Amino acid sequence: MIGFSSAGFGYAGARPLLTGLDLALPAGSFHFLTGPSGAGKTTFLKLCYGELVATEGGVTLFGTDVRQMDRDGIAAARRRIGVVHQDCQFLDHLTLTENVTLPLTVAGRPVPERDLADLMAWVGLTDHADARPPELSGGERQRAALARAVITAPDLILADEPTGNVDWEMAVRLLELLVDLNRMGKAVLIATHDLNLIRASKSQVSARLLRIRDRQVQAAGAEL
Amino acid sequence: MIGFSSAGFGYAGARPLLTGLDLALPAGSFHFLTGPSGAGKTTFLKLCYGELVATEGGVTLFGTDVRQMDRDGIAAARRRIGVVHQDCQFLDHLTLTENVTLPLTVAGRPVPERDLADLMAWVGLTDHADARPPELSGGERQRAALARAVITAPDLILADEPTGNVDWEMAVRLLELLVDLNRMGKAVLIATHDLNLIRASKSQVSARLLRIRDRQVQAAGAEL
Amino acid sequence: MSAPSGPLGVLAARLPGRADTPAARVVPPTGFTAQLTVFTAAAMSFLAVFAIAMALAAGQLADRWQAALSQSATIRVSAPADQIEAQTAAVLRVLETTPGVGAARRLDDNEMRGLLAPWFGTDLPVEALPLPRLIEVTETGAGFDAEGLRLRLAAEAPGAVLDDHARWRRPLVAAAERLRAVSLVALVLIALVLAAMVTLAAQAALAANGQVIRVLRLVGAEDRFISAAFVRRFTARALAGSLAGTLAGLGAVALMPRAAADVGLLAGLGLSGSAWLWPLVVPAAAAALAYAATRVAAARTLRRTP
Amino acid sequence: MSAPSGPLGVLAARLPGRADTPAARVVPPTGFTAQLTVFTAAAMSFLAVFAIAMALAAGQLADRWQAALSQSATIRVSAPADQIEAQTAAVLRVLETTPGVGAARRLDDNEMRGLLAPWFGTDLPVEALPLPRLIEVTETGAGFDAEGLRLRLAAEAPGAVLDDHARWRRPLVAAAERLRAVSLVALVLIALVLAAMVTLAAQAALAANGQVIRVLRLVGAEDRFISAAFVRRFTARALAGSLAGTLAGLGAVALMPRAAADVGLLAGLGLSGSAWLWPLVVPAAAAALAYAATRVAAARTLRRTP
Ligand SMILES: Nc1ncnc2c1ncn2[C@@H]1O[C@H](COP(=O)(O)OP(=O)(O)OP(=O)(O)O)[C@@H](O)[C@H]1O
Ligand SMILES: Nc1ncnc2c1ncn2[C@@H]1O[C@H](COP(=O)(O)OP(=O)(O)OP(=O)(O)O)[C@@H](O)[C@H]1O
Ligand SMILES: [Mg+2]
Ligand SMILES: [Mg+2]
Repeated sequence: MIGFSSAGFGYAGARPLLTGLDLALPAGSFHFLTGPSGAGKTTFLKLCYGELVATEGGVTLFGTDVRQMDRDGIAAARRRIGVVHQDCQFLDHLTLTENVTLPLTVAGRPVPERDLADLMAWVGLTDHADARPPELSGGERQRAALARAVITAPDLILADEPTGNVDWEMAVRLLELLVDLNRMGKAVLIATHDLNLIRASKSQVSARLLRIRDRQVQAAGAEL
Repeated sequence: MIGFSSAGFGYAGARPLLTGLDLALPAGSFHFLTGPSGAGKTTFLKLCYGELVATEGGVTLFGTDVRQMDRDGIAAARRRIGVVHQDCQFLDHLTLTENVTLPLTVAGRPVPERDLADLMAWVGLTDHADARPPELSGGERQRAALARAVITAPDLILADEPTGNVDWEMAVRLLELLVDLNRMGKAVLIATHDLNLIRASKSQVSARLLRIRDRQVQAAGAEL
Repeated sequence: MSAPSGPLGVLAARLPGRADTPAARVVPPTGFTAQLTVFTAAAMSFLAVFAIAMALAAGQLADRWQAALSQSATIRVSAPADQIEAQTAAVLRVLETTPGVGAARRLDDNEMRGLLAPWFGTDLPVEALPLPRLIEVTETGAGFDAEGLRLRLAAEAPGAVLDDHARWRRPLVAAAERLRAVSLVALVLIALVLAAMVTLAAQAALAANGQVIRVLRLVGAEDRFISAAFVRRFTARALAGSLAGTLAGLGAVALMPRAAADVGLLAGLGLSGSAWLWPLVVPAAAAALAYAATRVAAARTLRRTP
Repeated sequence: MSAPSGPLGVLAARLPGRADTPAARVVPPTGFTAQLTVFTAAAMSFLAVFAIAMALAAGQLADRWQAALSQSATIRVSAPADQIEAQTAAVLRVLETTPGVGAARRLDDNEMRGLLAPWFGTDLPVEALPLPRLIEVTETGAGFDAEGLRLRLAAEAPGAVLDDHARWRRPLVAAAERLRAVSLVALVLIALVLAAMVTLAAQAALAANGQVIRVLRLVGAEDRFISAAFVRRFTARALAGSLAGTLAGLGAVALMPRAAADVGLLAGLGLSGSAWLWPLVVPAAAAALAYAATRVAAARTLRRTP
C-alpha cells in the first residue's frame, strides 16, 4: 500500500533525518516501528500519510507517487488511512461521539450505530460518549484517537505511540483491537517505545519490527 | 508542604471523582501515584497546585488553605512548585531555552548559565536549544517540560506521566534526575502507569506508592 | 469563547450558516472573531447607508441647482427713454439668433414689482419710474456662450448688460457635486474597510482554528469541505450584521429632521421614494464581500496546512 | 500566523510595546488580530479626523451665520411724501427705546443704489424715485422681540414694515448646528466602534492565546505580568494605527479643495489655524481607549484561567 524507494527526508535547515529508505508496507502486514526519542518515528509516519513529502527519492501511496497527488488526492488517500497522532487533537466543540465519527462525516458515510457502540465499549469510553474532548483524561483521549482512526475500518492504520498514556491492561486491549483489524486484512504500523507491548504481540500476530538507527529504517528481526 | 484533610473533588455535573482524601506530602518525600486511566491522577495533581479547588474538605498549600489564597497567592505558591503537565504546553514563539527558563523569567530571577547547560545536556536537548517547541518530537517535548519544571529547583515537583513518550533508557535517566533533586530535599510526586519505572526506582530511593481505587487515594505499600 | 449573544447573535443563529449540516457543524462558533465580524458588518453598513443617503441627497441637490442654472440669465437694458424700446427690441432679435438660447421674454411690470418688493414693498409705482427693462433668458440644455453674447450685445444694444446668474450658483452646484463625489469615495472606503476587516477577522478565526483544520485534514476532509464551512459561516454573519446595521441606518436616516426644501442640502439627508431601495443593496454587497474575503483567506490558510 | 507587515507593522515595531522586556516577549506577535487592531485604529482615526473637521467647520459656519443674523433686520418705511420724514423719525425714536436694539441707521442714497444694483445697474436715479426709506437695525447679543416691535411700529408709524431677515437665515443656522451635532454624534459613534473593535480584537487575541496564558499561569506568573504584556502590546498597536490614520486623515482634509468663503459649509471642510491641533487628540484617545479595553478584556479572560 505504501512504498519507499531510496526515499529520504530532512527538515528545512537541518541535516537529513532519514535517508535511503527502501521498504514497503503491503496490505495485511503488521509492523512495529521503534527507535530512540527524536530518531524520526513520527517523521516516518508523516511521510506515510502525506503530511510530509520526501526530500529525496519517492514515496508511493496506494500506488501513486505522493509528489504527483494534488491536495484532494492526498485527502482521498487519507480517507483510506487511519492515523493516531502522538498529540491527539480533536474538535473541542463536538462531543466525543461526533469526534470519533468525524471520518465518516467527512467522507459522507452513514454512522453504523452498532459498530460504534461496540467500538466505544471496547476502548472503554461508553460513559464518556457525550463529553467534550477537553473533559477527557490523557488516556481517554488516546483511546478516542484510536477509535477515530479505526471507525472507517481503513486499509492502513498508523498509530504513533498509541499506548503512552494508558495502563498495561488497556494497552493490551488496544493492541488486541489492532490485531483483530489486521486479521481482517488491514495493514497496521505502530510506532512505540514500549518493548513490552511488542513482546506481548508475539503470541497474537506475526509482526515485523522496524528500528530507526543511523538515519536508516532497518528490519530488526527477532532480536528484542 | 501539601495536606489534604477529608478533601474530595467532582467535576461540575458529574458524580464525585475523589472523596475522603486524607494525606500529606511532606518536604523531602518521594511518591508515585498510580491507578487506571480516568481514575483521577491528573485531577489529583491539579488539586495539588491549585488549578482545581476541592469541592469538599480542604487542601493546604505550604500551610495555607487554597480557598483562602487569592490569584496572586496561587501564583506565588506555583513558583515553588514545578509541574510537568500530561500534555506538555509551551510558548510556541519562544526558543526551547527561553521556554525552559520561563519560570525564572516570570519570577524575575537570573538564569544560571552553567546549571542550564548541565540540565539541557542531562535531558539530551543541548542540540535543540534554539528550536521552537513545535519542531520537537514528542519525547523531546516531554523532556523539555521536565527541564522547565526543575530549573528553579522548586520545593515540590509534580510530574504527570513524564516518561510516556520516551524510551526506557531515557525514562531511567529522567527518574535519576528526580531522585537527585529528592536527595537535595525536594518533594517529588510522579503520576504514572509505568510499573516498571516504579520498580526501577526501588533501588535508588525509598518511594511511597499511592494508588487511586474506589475514588480513594490509598497507600499501596510494597505490593507491586 | 462564547457564542455571539445579543440580538445580532440571535439573528445570526437563525441564518442558514448555522444550519446543522455536517460541514457547518465542524467549525466551532468562533467566539470573538464571530462577534467582530457581525459588529464590523453592522457598523460599516450603518455608515454605508448614511453615505448612500448623502450621495443621493447631494446628487438631487446638484441636479436641482443645475436645472435652476439653465434659466437664470437676465439681460438688463438701461438707456435714455427714447432709445430703450429700440434697444430692447434689438436685444430680443439678437437672442433669437443666439445658439443655446431657448426663449427670451421681457418681464412685465408686475414681475418687476415682485422683484423689488422685498426692498420697497409692493406699492411701488413701477410704470412711473425710469427703470431699466429686464429680459429673462432661458437656456437650452447645452447653454449659450456668455462671452460671445456679451460682444454681440455691446455692438447692437450698448445699454444691455448680461447678468449671468450662473456665476452665483455654479460654485454651489460644484460643491454639491463634490459632496456627492466625497460620499461615493466614502462609500468605496467603507466597502474597502469592510472587506479588510472581514478578511482579517476570517484570517484570525482561521488561525485560531488551526487545530480544527489540522484535524479535518488528518481525517481526509477535502479543502472545499473545510473552506465551505468557514465561508458559509462568515457570509451568514456578515449578512446578519449588515442587515441589522442597514436597518439601524435606515431608521436613523428616517429620524433625521427635514428642513424646508429651499434649505436644500443641509438637512436634505432624508431618502425619498425609490431611493429607499438603494440601501437594501448594502447587505447583499456585505455578504458578497464577506464571501469573497473568506474564500481567499481560507484558500490561503489551507494551502499552509499539509 | 505572521507578524504584521507593511508600514504600519514597521511603525508598531518601533514602539515601546515591542521592546525586549521579558513581559513583552512572552506574548507572541498575535498575527491577524494584531493587524486587525492596527487597521481598525487607523480606519477609525481617519474617520474621526473627518468628523472633527466637519464639526469644526459646521460650528464656524453656524457662528458666522449667527453673527450675520444679529445685524440683518431692516425696517422699510413707505408713506406719502409729506409723511415719510415724520414716520422715519418716529421709527428711529421707537427703536431707541426698544430693548435689544444696538443701533439703528437710515440707509443713504448710495447704499440704496448698491442694494438695487444687481437688478437695475448702478445708474439708477435714486433721488428722483419715490422710494421708501430703509433703516438698518443692529441687534445686541440678546436680540429684540420682533413681534413686540411690529406692534409698536404699527401704532407709531403705520407705513413702517419690519423685515426680519432672520427668518431666511435661521433655518440655515439651525441646519449648521444640526450638522455640528451630527458630526459630534458621529465622533462618539466612531469612538464607540473603536472601543468595541479593540475590545473584540483583544479578546480574540486573548482567546487565541489561551495556551500562552495557561503556560504562564502554570509557571507562576501573576495576573498583572500577563495582563501588562497584552495591554502594552495592544495600546502600542492602537497608537501606531491611530497615528497613521490621523496623519492620512489630516492629509486628506488638507487636500480637499476649498471654495470661496461665501459658499460656506459645502466645501469648508478644511481646518484652519489652531483647529489643526484638535485631530492630534485622536491618537491619544485611541491609545487610551485601547488601554482600557484591553485591560478589561485581559482581566475577564484571566479570571477564567485558574
Ligand atoms: N517541524 C520540524 N522542524 C524541524 N525539526 C523537526 C520538526 N519536527 C521534528 N523535528 C526534529 O526531527 C527529529 C525527529 O522528530 P520525530 O518527531 O520524528 O521523532 P520521534 O522519533 O517521533 O521521537 P519521539 O519518540 O520523541 O516522538 C527530532 O530531533 C525533532 O527535533
Ligand atoms: N474538565 C473536566 N470536566 C469534566 N470531567 C473531567 C474533566 N477533566 C477530567 N474529567 C473526567 O475525570 C476523570 C478523571 O480524569 P483525570 O484526567 O484525572 O484522569 P487520569 O487518572 O489522569 O487519567 P489518565 O491516566 O488517562 O491521564 C475522567 O473520567 C475524565 O473524563
Ligand atoms: Mg514521535
Ligand atoms: Mg492524566
